[in-house]
Amino acid sequence: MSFLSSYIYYIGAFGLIIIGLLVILLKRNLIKVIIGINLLDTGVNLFLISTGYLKGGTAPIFSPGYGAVPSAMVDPVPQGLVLTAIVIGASVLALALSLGIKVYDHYGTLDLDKVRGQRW
Amino acid sequence: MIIIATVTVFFMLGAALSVFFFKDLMNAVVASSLVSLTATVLFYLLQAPDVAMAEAAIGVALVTGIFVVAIRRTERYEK
Amino acid sequence: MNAITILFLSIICLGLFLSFLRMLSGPTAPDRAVAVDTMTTIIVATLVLVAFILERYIYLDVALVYSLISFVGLVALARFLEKGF
Amino acid sequence: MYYLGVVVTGVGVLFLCLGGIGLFRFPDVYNRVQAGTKCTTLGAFATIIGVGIMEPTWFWKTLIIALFILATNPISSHSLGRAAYKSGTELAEGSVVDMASEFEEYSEE
Amino acid sequence: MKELLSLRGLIALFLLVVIGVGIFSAVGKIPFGQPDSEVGSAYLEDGRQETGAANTVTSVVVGYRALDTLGEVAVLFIAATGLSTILATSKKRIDRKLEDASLVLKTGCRVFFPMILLFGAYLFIHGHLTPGGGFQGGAVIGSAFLLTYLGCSGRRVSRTASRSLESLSGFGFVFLGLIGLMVGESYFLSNFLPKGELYSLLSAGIFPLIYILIGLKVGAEFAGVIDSMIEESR
Repeated sequence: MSFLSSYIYYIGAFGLIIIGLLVILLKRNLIKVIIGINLLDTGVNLFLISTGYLKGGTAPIFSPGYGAVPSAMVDPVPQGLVLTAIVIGASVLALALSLGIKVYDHYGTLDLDKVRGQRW
Repeated sequence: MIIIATVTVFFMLGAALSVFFFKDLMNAVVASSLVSLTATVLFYLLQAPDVAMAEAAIGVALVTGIFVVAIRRTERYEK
Repeated sequence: MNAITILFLSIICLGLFLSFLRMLSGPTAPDRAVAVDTMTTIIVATLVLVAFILERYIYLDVALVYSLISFVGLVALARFLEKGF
Repeated sequence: MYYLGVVVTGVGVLFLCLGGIGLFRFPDVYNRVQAGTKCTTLGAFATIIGVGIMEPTWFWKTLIIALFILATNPISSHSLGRAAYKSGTELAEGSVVDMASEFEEYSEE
Repeated sequence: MKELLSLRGLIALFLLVVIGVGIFSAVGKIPFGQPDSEVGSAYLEDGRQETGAANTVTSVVVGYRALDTLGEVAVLFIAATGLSTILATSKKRIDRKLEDASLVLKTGCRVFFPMILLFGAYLFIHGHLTPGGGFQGGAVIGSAFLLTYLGCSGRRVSRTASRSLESLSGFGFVFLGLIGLMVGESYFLSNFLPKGELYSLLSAGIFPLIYILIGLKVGAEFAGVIDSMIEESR
């Protein structure tokens, strides 16, 4: 139980990263590859947040009725990093999907084996 | 707290694995929406409400909508 | 975090688990979408309950965003399935 | 006041679990829409209001969350049911009546 | 399952095992639950006195690391511009019969569109007091416009309005920074307005202004992205 309570978030983050890489490496459909990139993105964000967690800590927000001391708060720097990374990830995903739409217009298929030179 | 974190990680990994096996891309999009949903709960349990809010607004509504628009423009079934 | 809240969270986990099984095994795409819709509603209730356990008033904002926004993605899926937009 | 809140929250949690069971057991999409949205809407409403009763200073914000759930959940469930019918999902084996086919809007094909 | 058993699948699995062992041995030894970051604890200790914001994440994003945020907003702008440039050359147009939205969805769209906009504005105005801020508020506003495209078919976002709003907000961000360079403590984006009282709405100097500008910019970006993806690719 103590192992589980220490490492369950790391297990989730690494599992998500590995599954995302699996989808990116093995699937041939372009849109499914982009879904794999989305999964990988979420896994990396989850890992970054879980490195900043303090056991028994609370969110780094002071509020009037709640007397929290700064030494009992989680690290705010990874949260500020991930906050912008999520928004950037969404817009880059939209850019990738527009490239996929143009590939479909040009070749008539989404299968990366049939698009020349795009797959190993 | 550890009960609900364990169950949520289990759901998240199950939904992510099911993305690999679905042939219909709509089902894959629904599963990736579920991954975002559970990631929100994990961010919330890790005491990061700002990040949970961003993931909730973007992962569930906007990314799903953008994927659906792209699938409508191309083709729905793999193979 | 007393016995009553542990009981409540266990019951909620049972409901979540059954809807997750429906998400994995639903024969058509609308089945899976309905399962995700149900899980969304259950998770909003869970977020409010967890905010009560952690005793932070400001955490309720996340549940507010969730309850107001989460139907947009499902409406997008539904409009695609009926060949709408 | 605290015990009243516990009772209301308990009823809500029970309905959430019942929604999950119904979603798992019912035979086709239309029945699952009933179980998955009506039941969990009541469950989430009661749970959130119960938390507001347990902690009286939170009451107004929890009331707003509950009202949003009450207003947005029918829209998504209606859209999903309509999409399932329009995309040609079949009814279960023992269904006796299909009243939607009598309306012009749904029977055009 | 078929992909896993081919030669390509075996090579991919081998690569995956190598990558997994590498990642795990590199970062798996970070202890969970004990962050050892002096920067974070320094921000938490001094952040309230130095910036006047109750939300420390806000003071990290738009205070201590505001130049970083400016770069990320620029990345957003480049992504949105590239998307509309790529999709604007599309010639093929498919005309198909479209189903109309049902009455429930139309009414829901009309009722909820202003409420979601208002809620997004609440999120980025109160960003320095409660969780939330410009990025979250912008995403909420973007999903409100997505709902418009789904429900009320026929309404569109004006292209010039979204472009000019976006450009004006980006210009305002840089302009605030330049004013801080001239007036305040002579560095870019310095906090030159008075700090105010800690938990009140008018506090934290220029943070609410920057968050309002970021919120408008992100909302206009996402509305433009959705408009390009739906209308140009129809």
